[in-house]
Amino acid sequence: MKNPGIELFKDGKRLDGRKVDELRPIKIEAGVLERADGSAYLEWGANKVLVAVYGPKECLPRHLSDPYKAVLTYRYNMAPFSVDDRKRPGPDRRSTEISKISAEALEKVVLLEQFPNSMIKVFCEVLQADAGTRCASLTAASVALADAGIPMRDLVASCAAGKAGGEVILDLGKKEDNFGEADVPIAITPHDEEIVLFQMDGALSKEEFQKAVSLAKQGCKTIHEIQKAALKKRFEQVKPPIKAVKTEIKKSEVSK
Amino acid sequence: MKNPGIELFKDGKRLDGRKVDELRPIKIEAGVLERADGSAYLEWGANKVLVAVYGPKECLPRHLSDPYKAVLTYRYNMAPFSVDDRKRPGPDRRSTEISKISAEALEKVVLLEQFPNSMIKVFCEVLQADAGTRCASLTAASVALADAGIPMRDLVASCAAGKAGGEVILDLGKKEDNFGEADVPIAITPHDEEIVLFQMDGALSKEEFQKAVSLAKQGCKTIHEIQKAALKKRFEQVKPPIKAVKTEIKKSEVSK
Amino acid sequence: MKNPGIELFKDGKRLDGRKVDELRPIKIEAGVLERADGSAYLEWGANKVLVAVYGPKECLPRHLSDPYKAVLTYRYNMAPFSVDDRKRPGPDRRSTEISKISAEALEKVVLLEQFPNSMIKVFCEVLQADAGTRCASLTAASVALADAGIPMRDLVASCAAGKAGGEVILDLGKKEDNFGEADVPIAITPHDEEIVLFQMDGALSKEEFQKAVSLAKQGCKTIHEIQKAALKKRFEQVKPPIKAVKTEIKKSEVSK
Amino acid sequence: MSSEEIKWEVKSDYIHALAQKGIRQDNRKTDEYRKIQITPNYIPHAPGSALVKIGATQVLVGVSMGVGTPYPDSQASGVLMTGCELVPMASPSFESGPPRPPAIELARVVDRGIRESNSIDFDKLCITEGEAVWMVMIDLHILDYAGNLFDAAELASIAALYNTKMPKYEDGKVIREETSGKLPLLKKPIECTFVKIGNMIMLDPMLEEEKSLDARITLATTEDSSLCAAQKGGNGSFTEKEIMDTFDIAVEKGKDLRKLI
Amino acid sequence: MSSEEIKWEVKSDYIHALAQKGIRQDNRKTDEYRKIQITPNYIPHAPGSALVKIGATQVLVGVSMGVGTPYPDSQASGVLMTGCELVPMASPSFESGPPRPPAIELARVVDRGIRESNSIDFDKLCITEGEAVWMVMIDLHILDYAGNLFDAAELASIAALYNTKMPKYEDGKVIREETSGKLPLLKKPIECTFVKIGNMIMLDPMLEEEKSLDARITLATTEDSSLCAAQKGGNGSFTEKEIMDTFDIAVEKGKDLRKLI
Amino acid sequence: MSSEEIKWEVKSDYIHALAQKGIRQDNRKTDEYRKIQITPNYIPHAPGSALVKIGATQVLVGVSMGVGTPYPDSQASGVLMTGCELVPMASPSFESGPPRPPAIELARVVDRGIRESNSIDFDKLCITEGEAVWMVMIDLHILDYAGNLFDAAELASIAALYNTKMPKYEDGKVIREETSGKLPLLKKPIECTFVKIGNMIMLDPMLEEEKSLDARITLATTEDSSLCAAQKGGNGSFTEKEIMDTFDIAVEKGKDLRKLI
Repeated sequence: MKNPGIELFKDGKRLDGRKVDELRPIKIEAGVLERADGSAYLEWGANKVLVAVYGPKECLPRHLSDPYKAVLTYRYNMAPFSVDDRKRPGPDRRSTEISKISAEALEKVVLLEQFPNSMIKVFCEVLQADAGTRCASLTAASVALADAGIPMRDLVASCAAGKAGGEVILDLGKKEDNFGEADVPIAITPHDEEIVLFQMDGALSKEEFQKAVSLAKQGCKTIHEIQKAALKKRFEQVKPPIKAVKTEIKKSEVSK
Repeated sequence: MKNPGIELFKDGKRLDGRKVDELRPIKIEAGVLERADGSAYLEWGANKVLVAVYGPKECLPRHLSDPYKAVLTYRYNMAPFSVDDRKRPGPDRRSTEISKISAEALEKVVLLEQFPNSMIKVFCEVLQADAGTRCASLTAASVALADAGIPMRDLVASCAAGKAGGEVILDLGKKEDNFGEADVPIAITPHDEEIVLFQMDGALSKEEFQKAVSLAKQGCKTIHEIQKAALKKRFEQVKPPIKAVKTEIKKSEVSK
Repeated sequence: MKNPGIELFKDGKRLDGRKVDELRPIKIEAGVLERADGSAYLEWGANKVLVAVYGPKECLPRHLSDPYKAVLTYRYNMAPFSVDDRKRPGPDRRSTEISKISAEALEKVVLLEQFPNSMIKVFCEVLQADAGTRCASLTAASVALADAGIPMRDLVASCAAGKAGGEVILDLGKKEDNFGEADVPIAITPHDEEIVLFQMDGALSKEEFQKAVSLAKQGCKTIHEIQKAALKKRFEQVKPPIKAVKTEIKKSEVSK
Repeated sequence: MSSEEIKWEVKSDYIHALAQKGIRQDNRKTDEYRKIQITPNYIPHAPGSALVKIGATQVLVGVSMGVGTPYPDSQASGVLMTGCELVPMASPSFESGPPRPPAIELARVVDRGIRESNSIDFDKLCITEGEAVWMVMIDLHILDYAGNLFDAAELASIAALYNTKMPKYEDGKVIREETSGKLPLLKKPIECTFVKIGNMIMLDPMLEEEKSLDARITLATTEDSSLCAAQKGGNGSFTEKEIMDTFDIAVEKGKDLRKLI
Repeated sequence: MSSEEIKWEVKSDYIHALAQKGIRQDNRKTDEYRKIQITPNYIPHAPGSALVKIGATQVLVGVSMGVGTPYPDSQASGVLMTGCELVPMASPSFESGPPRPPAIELARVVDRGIRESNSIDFDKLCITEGEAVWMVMIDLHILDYAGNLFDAAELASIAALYNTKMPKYEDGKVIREETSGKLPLLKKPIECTFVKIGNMIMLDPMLEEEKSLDARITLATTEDSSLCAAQKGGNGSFTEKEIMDTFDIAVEKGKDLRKLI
Repeated sequence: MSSEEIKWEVKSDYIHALAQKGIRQDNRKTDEYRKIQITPNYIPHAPGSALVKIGATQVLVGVSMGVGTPYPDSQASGVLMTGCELVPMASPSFESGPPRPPAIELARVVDRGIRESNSIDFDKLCITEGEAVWMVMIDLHILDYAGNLFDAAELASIAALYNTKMPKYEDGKVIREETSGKLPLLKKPIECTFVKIGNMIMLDPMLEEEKSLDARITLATTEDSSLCAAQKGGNGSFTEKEIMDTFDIAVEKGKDLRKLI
C-alpha cells in the first residue's frame, strides 16, 4: 500500500483489461480427491487452490471435543512453491490469522450442533498464489463442505474489493494489491447477505469504504452462482467405481 | 565478574550512595490484579516485578497430578523490554533454572499436602530488570501466595549479598553485579532462618563467604518486615466492587 | 560418492591394509549399564556404540499402545562430539530415517506379540563415528535385546558392502565411504539369511550389486559369531551384587 | 464440563438476557468506554513504553529499538515488528508457550492499525539505504485480561510510540545510553472494538460481554476520519448497515481518545 | 479400536486372501502400474513443477531456485534440498506439524535417487567457487494418498526438474522475472516400488496393498540399467533372490516410464 | 500409581529409616565417595574427552573446538558453552526431546564451576579481537544414572578439558587434522555434592539417596580453598552452619579429587 506512483490504469482499464467492477475468471470443480470426504479445486485468476474436508468424525484428542457441537478446524496453507520466494513450510502468523477468521466464518453456516463431540476438518492448500488467496480458499472450502454432504444453512462466498490508483475496484490483482491504497476482503452468506468475514487495511474515507463493501458484496453474489454450478455438476456425476467398493466394505462392517 | 578494574566505591560509599549493608529502596503492593487469585507488585531499586498466583485448582493435564499433594509451578519470565537488548520472548536456560530453584524454595512453605491432585501456579513477570530479579520475584511471589489465601508455614524472603570492589556487600546493584567478584542470592524462611534458596558464583574465601551469607540473612529479615506490611495493608482494604458481583454469581450457581 | 580421483588402494590392499572381503576389528560386550534392562557396547574399527534396552513395560502414552503386540521404538543418536564438526544435539532427518528402518528390522525378530499393550525401547548412542554406524548400532541393539532377556526368533546381524576405487568391497571405512562409488548396508537374520534391512546408494551394475549383497551377507555371518560369543560371555558372568539388592526389593513388593 | 465452564455458561445466559432488554451488566451506554488510564513511560529503562488500563484490563507495551537490514522491497524504510504474549498471569485460560491464534490475531491487528495509517514515518528510519535501518519492536504484554484487549493494546502502543526516544547510532553501533531525539511519527490511529450480542452492539466489551459475544468488530481510524484497519471476529455476522454505524462511532470516539495521548 | 482401524483390518485380511490366490484387488498383473498421468509445468509461476497421478494418488512437486553458499566439502557444486510435507488433506492419517518419519523417509529416498544418479549437473550450478552456488529446492506436496507415494514423488520430481527454468542472476541478485535457460540435467532416475504380501511381490502398491504389506522395496535405476538408490521398508524380509528379481523389473519399467518425461 | 513409583516409595522409607540410625545403604561414611574411575581421552577423535564413573554412574564428556565471534561485552575472550543431554538410555525416567529443567540445571552448574573459577584462560583464546575467538563446547552425555550426576559431570568436564588439544587455525579455517597445542587452562574446580536426608548430610549420593533427599547442595572449590560456585536444590532447607560444614568437607575432598586429573 506504499507506492501509489505506479500506474495501475491504462486507457481507463485495469492492467489486465478488467473494468473496475469486474472479477477475474473463476473456475470451481467439486469432488477432485479420492481420500477426502469432500473436496474442491478452484482457479481464480492465476490463483490455484485445493480444499479437502474430513468429517464429521470423532474429535481427537478428546479433551478438545465439545459436548454441544462439532469442532470445526480450518488450515490455510501456502505450498512452498506457491510464491516467488520459496515459503518455508508450516504455519506462520499470517496463515494462523487467516485460518482463525475463516473458521469463524464457516461456523456461522455449518450445522455444528448436529454433531456433538465431533470434528470437521477443512484443509486449504494454496498451490499458486496471485492475490486474494484467503477469499479463494474460503469460497472453495464451502463448496468442499457441501461436497462432503455436511449440512449447512447456506454457502459462504468470499471476495475482496479495495482501492487502487485512486479508484474503488473489485477483486484486486497482484499489482493492485501490492501498490494499491486499500484492501477489503469480505465473505457473506448469500441468501441473507450477512457479512461473516470482514477485514480491511489501507486508507478509505467513509464514502469509499461504503462503495467498496457494496462492490465486494456484489462480487460475492456472482461467485455464489459459480459455486452452485460447480455443485450441480458434481451431483450429476456418477460416483467413481472405487468409491463403490468403499461403500460395500462399510456395509459388511454394519452387518457384523 | 571479570572486570575488577572498574571503580565500585567512591569516598567509602557505593556508586548509588549506599553503605555496604544497605538495601536499595523496596516497595511491595499486594492485590493488584483482577483475574488472578492472588497478586503482588514489587519495586526494588529500578526492578519492577509483577506476580500472579492461580489456584489451588484442578491439576491439568491430569497425568501431572500428585495424589498426595498439590503441584506447584513457578514461571520466572523477563518481559522483552525489561532489559537493554530486547530479550526474545519465551523461556531460556537461565529462566528455567531460576524457576526450578524458586519453586523448590516455595514448596518448603506452602501446605501442598492440603490440596492433593491440585495445582498452584505462580507467574512472575520481570517488567524492568536491574540486578537481583530472582530475589525480587521470589519475595513478591510469597506475598502473592498469601494474598491468594493459600495456607503457608511461613513467608519466603529473598536477598543477595556478594563481593564487589574487594568488599562484602548487601544487595548488589547492576554494576556491582556485572563487575563485582561474587554474588550469593539466598532465601530464608524468616521465623526459623532456614535457607531454602542458595546459589553462589564468583570467588570467595571461607571468611568472606560466611560474612556474605550472614549479611544476606539480615537483608532477608528486613525484607520480611516489608512483606508483612504490604499484606497488612492489603487485608485492611475493602474488596473492589467487581469482586462482589463475582461472588453473587457463584452463589446463584450453588442454588441451582 | 563424488571424488573417484582419490587413491583407495595401495599395492592391492585397502588404505587400512585390509583385503576386499575383510571386516574391521569388532568387539562386543553385553551388560555394561546398571539402569537399563539390557545393554551392549560395541567397537567396530574406530566406531564406538553403546546401546540400552528398556522393557517390556507399560506403553506410555497409552494411546500409542497396541492391543495385539508390544510397540518397539528405536532411537539412533549421534553424540555431539562423535563427529569432527560438532553435531547439534537432537534428531535430524538422517537419524530419523535410520531409526525407522532399524526398528522395522528388529520387529521381524522380537516376539512382540507376547507383550500386548507394552513398549520395548532401544536407545543407540554413537559415541565415536567412523563409517558404518547404522550397521554397528543395529548389531549391538540385537545383543542388548538378548541381554535384556527379551524373547527373539533370531539375532539381527548387520554389515555393509559397497564399491570403492572400482572394487566391490566389504565393510567400507570412512574414506571408502566418502570417496567410494556405492554403499549397500544390509542386515540379515542369520539362521534363514532373510534380509531385514536393505539400503543402497551410489551406482552399481547388476553384477556388482549381486556381488556386494553376497559379500555383505558373508560379513553378517561373521558378525553373528561375535554376537553369540559376547552373549555367551555375558551369561557366564556372575550378576553384580547391586542387581541382587534390586531383586530383593522386588520380592518384598510381591509379598505386600 | 468444568465448574469454570459452567460458571461462564450461566454468566453468558445472564448477559444475553440483559442485552435483550438493551442493558449492560455495568449499566454503561452502548457507546461508552470504561474508565481509561494511560501511564506513559512506565518502563523508563526502555526506549518507549506505556501502561494502559481500561476498566480492570491492563496492558503494558514496551518499544525496543534496534538496527537491522531493510526488507528487499523497501530498501529505504524502517521496519516494524509487533509481538504479543498473552502472559499466563493475565487469565486462567492463557498458557505458557508460543503465541496461539488469539495472541497472533491481536498482534497483527494492532500492527496493521499502526502500519496502514503510516503512524510511523518509516522513511526517516533509514540509516543507509539497503543496508541499515531502524527496527521498531513493539511488545504487547497483557497483564490482566478483563475484556477488550484490542483497544487497550493499540492505545498503549500508540502512547508508547509517542514517548519513544531514539538511541544514538554511531560507527555502526547502537549507543543505548544516549538519545538522538524522538521517534518520527505522523499519525495516531485509534482502534474501537464493538461486540454484538443478540441484536445489541456495544463498544468496549468487558470480559463477560466478550465471553458471550456473537460477533466482534474492530475499526481503526485516523485524524482525518478515515478507516485504516478493520477486523471482524466471532462466529456471528454483521449487516452492512451495522458496520457503517460502528464506523461513525469509531470516528467520534477516536477523536476523544486521541486527546489522551 | 476405532471403526477406521477395524475397517483396515478387514480389508487387510481380504488383500492377504487374494494374494494367496495370486491376484490383486484391481486385477492388475504383479508388474503392472496403475494409470499414470504427468502434467508438467502445473504451477507456471514456479521455476519448475509437475503434477503426477498414479491411479488416485496425486503428488504435486515444485522446484524453487535460490542462491546460497556451497557446502564446505564441495565448494564448486550446487546444492540440492528435498523437503516433503504429507499435507493433511491427503489422508485422514496425516497430521499438521513438522514432518514425521514416513515423510522424512520419502523425501530422503527421492533425494537419494536424484543425487546419487547425478541427475543434476551440480558442477554447472556453481556461480562463484566457495561463495555462491545455485540451490535447487524440491518440495514434495502430497495431495491425495492412494498408495505408492515413492514412485509418484520421484516421477513428479524428475518431471519438474526437466521443465525447470533457471532465473537470471546479475550483480548478486536473483531476477525471478527473467530466465537464463534450462536447469542442466544429466540423467532420469526412475524409482519402482514393490510390496511383498505373503509370498507375492507386486509393483506399484495401491493403498489397500500398502496397508497390508509385509515388506516394501524401492529401487531407482538409470538409463544404463544400473542401480542408483534402494530402500527396504516394513517389518518383513526379502530373500536375496527376490531382490535380484525386482531389480530386473525395475530396469524394464524404468525404460518405459523414462519415455513419459 | 505405577509399580515403579511404589518401588521408589518403599525404598525411600528404607533410606530414611537408615538415615535416622546414621547409616547409608552401602555402609559408606557420610563424607566418602563411591569408587571413582576416570578414563581421559575416551573419544580419541574428539579434541578432548573423558569418561568418569562414580560407582555405577557413568558420564561421558566431549569437548569440541570451534571458531566464532566473541560476545559484544568481551571482545577479546574465548567463549564457553556447556550443553547437557540426559540421554534416555541412562534412566527409565529420562526422555528424548529438548533438555528439561534438571538437565539445564546440571549443565549450568557445571558451566558455572568452570567459568567462575577462571578454569579456562579465556584471554588466550582470542584470535582476532572483536572478530574471531575460540569457542569451547562441552557436551555432557549421561550414560548411566546411578546418582550424583553433578560431581561426575564436573569431574569429567575438567578431565576432558585437561586433555583437550587445540586444532590449528590458518587463513580463517580450522584444520582439525592438525594440533596447535593444549587448551590453556588455569584451575581445576572440583564440585562436591551433598544430600540431606532427615538430619543426616552425606557426600556423593547414590541413586536411592537422591530419590529420597530433602535437600541437596553442591559446592565447587578451587586450589586456593575458595568457593567458586554453589547451588542448593530440593524442597528442604539447610541451616547456615550446615552449609559452612559442607564447605570444609568440599575443600578437603577437592584436594583429593584434583590429584586424579
